[in-house]
Amino acid sequence: MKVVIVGCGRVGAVLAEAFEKAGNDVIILDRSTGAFDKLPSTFRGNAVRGDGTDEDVLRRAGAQDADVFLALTEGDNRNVMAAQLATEALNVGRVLAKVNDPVRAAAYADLGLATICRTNLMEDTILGFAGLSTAQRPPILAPQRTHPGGEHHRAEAEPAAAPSEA
Amino acid sequence: MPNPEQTVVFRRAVVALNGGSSDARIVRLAAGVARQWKAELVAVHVVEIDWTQPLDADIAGRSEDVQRVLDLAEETAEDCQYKIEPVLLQARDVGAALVDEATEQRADMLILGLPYRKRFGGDFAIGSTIPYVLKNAPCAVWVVREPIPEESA
Amino acid sequence: MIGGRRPLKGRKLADRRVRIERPHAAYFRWSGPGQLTAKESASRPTTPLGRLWARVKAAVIGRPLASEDEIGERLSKKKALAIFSSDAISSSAYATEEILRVLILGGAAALVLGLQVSIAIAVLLIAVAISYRQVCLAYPTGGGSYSVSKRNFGRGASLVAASALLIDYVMTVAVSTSSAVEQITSAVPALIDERVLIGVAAIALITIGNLRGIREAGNIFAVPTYLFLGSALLMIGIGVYRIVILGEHGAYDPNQLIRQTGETAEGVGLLLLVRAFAAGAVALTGTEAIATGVPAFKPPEARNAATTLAIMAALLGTLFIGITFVAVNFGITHLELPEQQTVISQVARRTYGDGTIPFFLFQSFTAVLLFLAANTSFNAFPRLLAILAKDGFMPRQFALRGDRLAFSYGIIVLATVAAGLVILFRGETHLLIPLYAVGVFIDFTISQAGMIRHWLRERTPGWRRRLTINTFGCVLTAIVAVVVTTAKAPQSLLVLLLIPCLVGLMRFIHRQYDAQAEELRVRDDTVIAGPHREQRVVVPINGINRAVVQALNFARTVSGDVRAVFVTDDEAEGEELRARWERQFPGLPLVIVESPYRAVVSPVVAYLDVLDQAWPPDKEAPITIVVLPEYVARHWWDRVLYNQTARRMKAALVGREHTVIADVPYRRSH
Amino acid sequence: MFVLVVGGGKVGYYLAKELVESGHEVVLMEKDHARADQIADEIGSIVIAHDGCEGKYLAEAGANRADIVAAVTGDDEDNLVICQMAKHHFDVPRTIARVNNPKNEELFKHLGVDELISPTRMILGSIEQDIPVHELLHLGSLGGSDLELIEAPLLPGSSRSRRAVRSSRSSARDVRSRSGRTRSSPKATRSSRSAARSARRRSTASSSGTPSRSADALAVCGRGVAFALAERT
Repeated sequence: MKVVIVGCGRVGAVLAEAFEKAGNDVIILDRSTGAFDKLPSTFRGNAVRGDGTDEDVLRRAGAQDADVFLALTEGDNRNVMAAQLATEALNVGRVLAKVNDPVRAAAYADLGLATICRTNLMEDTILGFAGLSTAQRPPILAPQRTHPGGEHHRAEAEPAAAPSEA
Repeated sequence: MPNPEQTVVFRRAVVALNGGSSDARIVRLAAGVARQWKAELVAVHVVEIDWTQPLDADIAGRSEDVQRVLDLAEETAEDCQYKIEPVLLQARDVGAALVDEATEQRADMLILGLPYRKRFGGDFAIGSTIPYVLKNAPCAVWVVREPIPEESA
Repeated sequence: MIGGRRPLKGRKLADRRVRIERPHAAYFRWSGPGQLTAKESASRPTTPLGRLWARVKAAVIGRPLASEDEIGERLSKKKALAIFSSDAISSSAYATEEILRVLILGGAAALVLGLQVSIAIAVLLIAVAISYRQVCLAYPTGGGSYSVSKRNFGRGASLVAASALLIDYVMTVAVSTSSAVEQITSAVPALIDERVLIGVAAIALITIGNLRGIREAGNIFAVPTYLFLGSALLMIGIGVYRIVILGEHGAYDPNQLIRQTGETAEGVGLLLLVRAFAAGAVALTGTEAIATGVPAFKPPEARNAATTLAIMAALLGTLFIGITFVAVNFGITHLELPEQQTVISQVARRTYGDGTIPFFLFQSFTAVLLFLAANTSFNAFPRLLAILAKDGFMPRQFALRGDRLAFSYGIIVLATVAAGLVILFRGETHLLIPLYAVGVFIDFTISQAGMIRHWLRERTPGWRRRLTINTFGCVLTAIVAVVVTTAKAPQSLLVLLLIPCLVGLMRFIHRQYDAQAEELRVRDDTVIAGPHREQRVVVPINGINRAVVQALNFARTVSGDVRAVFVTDDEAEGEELRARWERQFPGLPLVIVESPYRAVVSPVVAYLDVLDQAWPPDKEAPITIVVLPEYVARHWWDRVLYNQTARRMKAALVGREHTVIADVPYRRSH
Repeated sequence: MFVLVVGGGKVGYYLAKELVESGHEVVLMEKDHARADQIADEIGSIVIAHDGCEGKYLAEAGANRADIVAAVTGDDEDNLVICQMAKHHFDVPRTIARVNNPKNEELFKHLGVDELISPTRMILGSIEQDIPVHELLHLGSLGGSDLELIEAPLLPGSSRSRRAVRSSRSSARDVRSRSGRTRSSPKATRSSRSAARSARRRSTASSSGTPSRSADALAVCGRGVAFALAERT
């Protein structure tokens, strides 16, 4: 399985290692090389310096036709744009964008992009921890419809939605 | 007592109401000062309209609370046996509206109240209106600060 | 400008603001959540006739005042003395005359005793004044005899006191006005035939003044009072100087006396002296005014009032004795012939010189002061009525303040009664006097008795001394009350008769209000649920027209049980209507009542009776709503053309039980 | 019309100013407080000192009643997200985005942005058309790149552009050729303004006969620069 991770932060690095250990082909991108220090020295995947929102960079890194695309930078909008690029131009099967603004997270799930919202996650988790009732939101907001550019590979988009709903 | 020696402080003052506890204080003060020179008083209350509504949305005209701010000012003035002309405005920014209104009314004094805020530990939140007015007003500006209540002083 | 909103541009390119018109601001003021205060313009009349009336009223009595405009002016001792004592001090203008009028019957020898009688009255005055000082101190909230007796004795005594006071206030107006007019006619004898007219006109003027609410009266009162005081004291001074130092003396001319009385002297008896004393006791009227008005004083109210009372008593005593002394020594008594002359005017004439400017000035001061004395009653009488009305002893209207904050109804009642008395007694003071003073002494007695109760109950420090003073005062005034009443019989008995009548009236009114309140009372712990009685509607119609359609539409919103009733004396007309009805109001019952005797209203009423009887007796009777279509005429003058039947219908139904009458007016839309 | 402009750079500033001058209701979002204060000081109280990417602040700025949202920040991803949020979350009828990376144009169009302003492409187009460099007036440098925004004509030959756009494109060319003749900048402002006026007139005229009959040209001119955008009402 080819996994593309945009943003080599704490989460990105941990995931890269985990995917790699599980025997996947991992490509990780970040705008700064310093970010790759977070990766273990044993990491043998492909670490590429470059902007994840630039189609050319992604193609050069080999992100095309990846099975999983995770946009995990600190910028919500960068994540969204990278994820949309992946869906629209790179023919990626399963795309997830981290969007910390709850409004945008919900809006893009509505638009057909799977999103994960740290704000929502922490809110729900902490409220649950404190014994309060939570909004009962799924951890990953599944796309509510096909992405505007996703018509031509609907077949891939639909299985992508199913697991995240579960 | 009118004292001809004394210089006229203002001939026409705009009294800015914010609906808080300082309104009555500044109206009373304004009426007391204005009486000496038979100066005119204009009470202005600006309702800030956020951008989700058009500026001329029918908001302030229907709100009893908003009307009451001006009504109370009128009443306070009458208690001091003085007349105050009430003006109700809707604007995006209170400071700008006050300055513009003072300009249009040819006011030579703008009086604002700075209420003591009991919440958040008690302080004077100057906010953005007073600095704006101080910076942009065409006339003299009085900012009347409330005294700090006894128990929290 | 759209919907009362005017867009405006600011100095900076993008600054905009919108000025909002406030449609309510002309009429109301939002004074709290869900709370409005009406401004003057909200109570402005809207019809042309109403506006005209309001304009006339404004011209005569001034523009309306808001309740908070009442000036709670506190009075200094100087002003209070002028305001409260004009009544008391003015009585010195006629008290001497009243004594001499009685003593004249005893001839010249008796007349000389006038001074002694006046001294006796002055002693009484001192006693009463001291007693009333106690009232001032004990009741700083205003110790009218009504409130004192109410607190100490309860309803019965307080009502007697109130009645006596009411009578007295009316008498004050009548006597003071008449006396004032007499002072004028004494100075200008040509006016003698117009005196009733002058008196009534004066009362009318005072009435208008009071309806305007002359509360700013402090100065108006002070000036004439002090002018009179000054000139009277000067007059006494001159008189005493001439009598004591220059030894001037005037003797009574027996022939003159006989000419005045038309009979011979009857000799000086004790009875005569007592009657003279009773007549002179009018000097005490108005003494209680200060005790009633304690709250109007500057603080310390009670002490200031007490001091003012003492000053007033001293002044009154001096004036009274002084005038009597001068009159007696100059041999002055009242003259009926050839011209009517009051004693005080003759004293003035004698001291200041006939036709001199000081004489005329003094006469006018005296007249003005007497009018002001009448005016004090215009303040006190409506106030007492208002208190009584609040307590439920008088019709509620008396408690309502007019546009100018004055108790208009009370003022008008007082003016009417007093003017009636002036007309009835042809404006002659001495005819009115027997009715006067009786009430005053009854009042004094009751309030002093109340004070006795007060001290016995309170037992504040020094109560024994105070109790003694008030007991003395009470006994003295009681004796005087009896003396005055008997001496002035039979006229005084009229007052004695009137008091129980008034008390009875007030009790009756109170009972009515009580009964009504009991009838309308709602237990304050009941939660009022919705209606539970059935309703049905009956609409009497006169055909099918817009007014009827509107009434029927309204009726159908009120109840599902609606029926129209059409009364006709023409069978064919009925049939025609039914045909049209079934076409235009399908499913709505129409009852056609044929009325061969051409009555319209009574068949409808009878039909309602039948409906009621048809109702199952075991169910609660329903509410029958009679909806009357009413055409509203465009002008007042063509109103007479319409709705006469509706009016008669209303009159016939107004007392009917379980029946509600609803008018549905049809107004033309333009 | 109520226009929500996001991004208080030079483009955003002049856009807002010109829109206000032509009588539209404008709100400008700029997350940098100092810059926001500066603009408010100059134009007036139409600035919201918040990040226009945040859904919450977009809502506060009245995105739900905006007729046009113009995202003109220096970051493509921000512009894209703003337009998408406006379009899909707030139902804004018309969205305009500034695109810095010409490669993104395709994606933006595809993702539903109604209009694109691509300074890079414009300069490229100008260079291709061999316009003398000294006639290009500096408007603003675009964040993070060496590019400058100088003019905003809509380029011919874009096969995917809509008819309404095409109708104004001819007039935009007019504008450019007219203002190109003027050399000194104060004059240029005036003449470009009149050019914009005529552009408006012309585009209305030229749009008649096309299927989007109601097309109205929105002409925006800054210091020596004219934008002409057709918008369908």
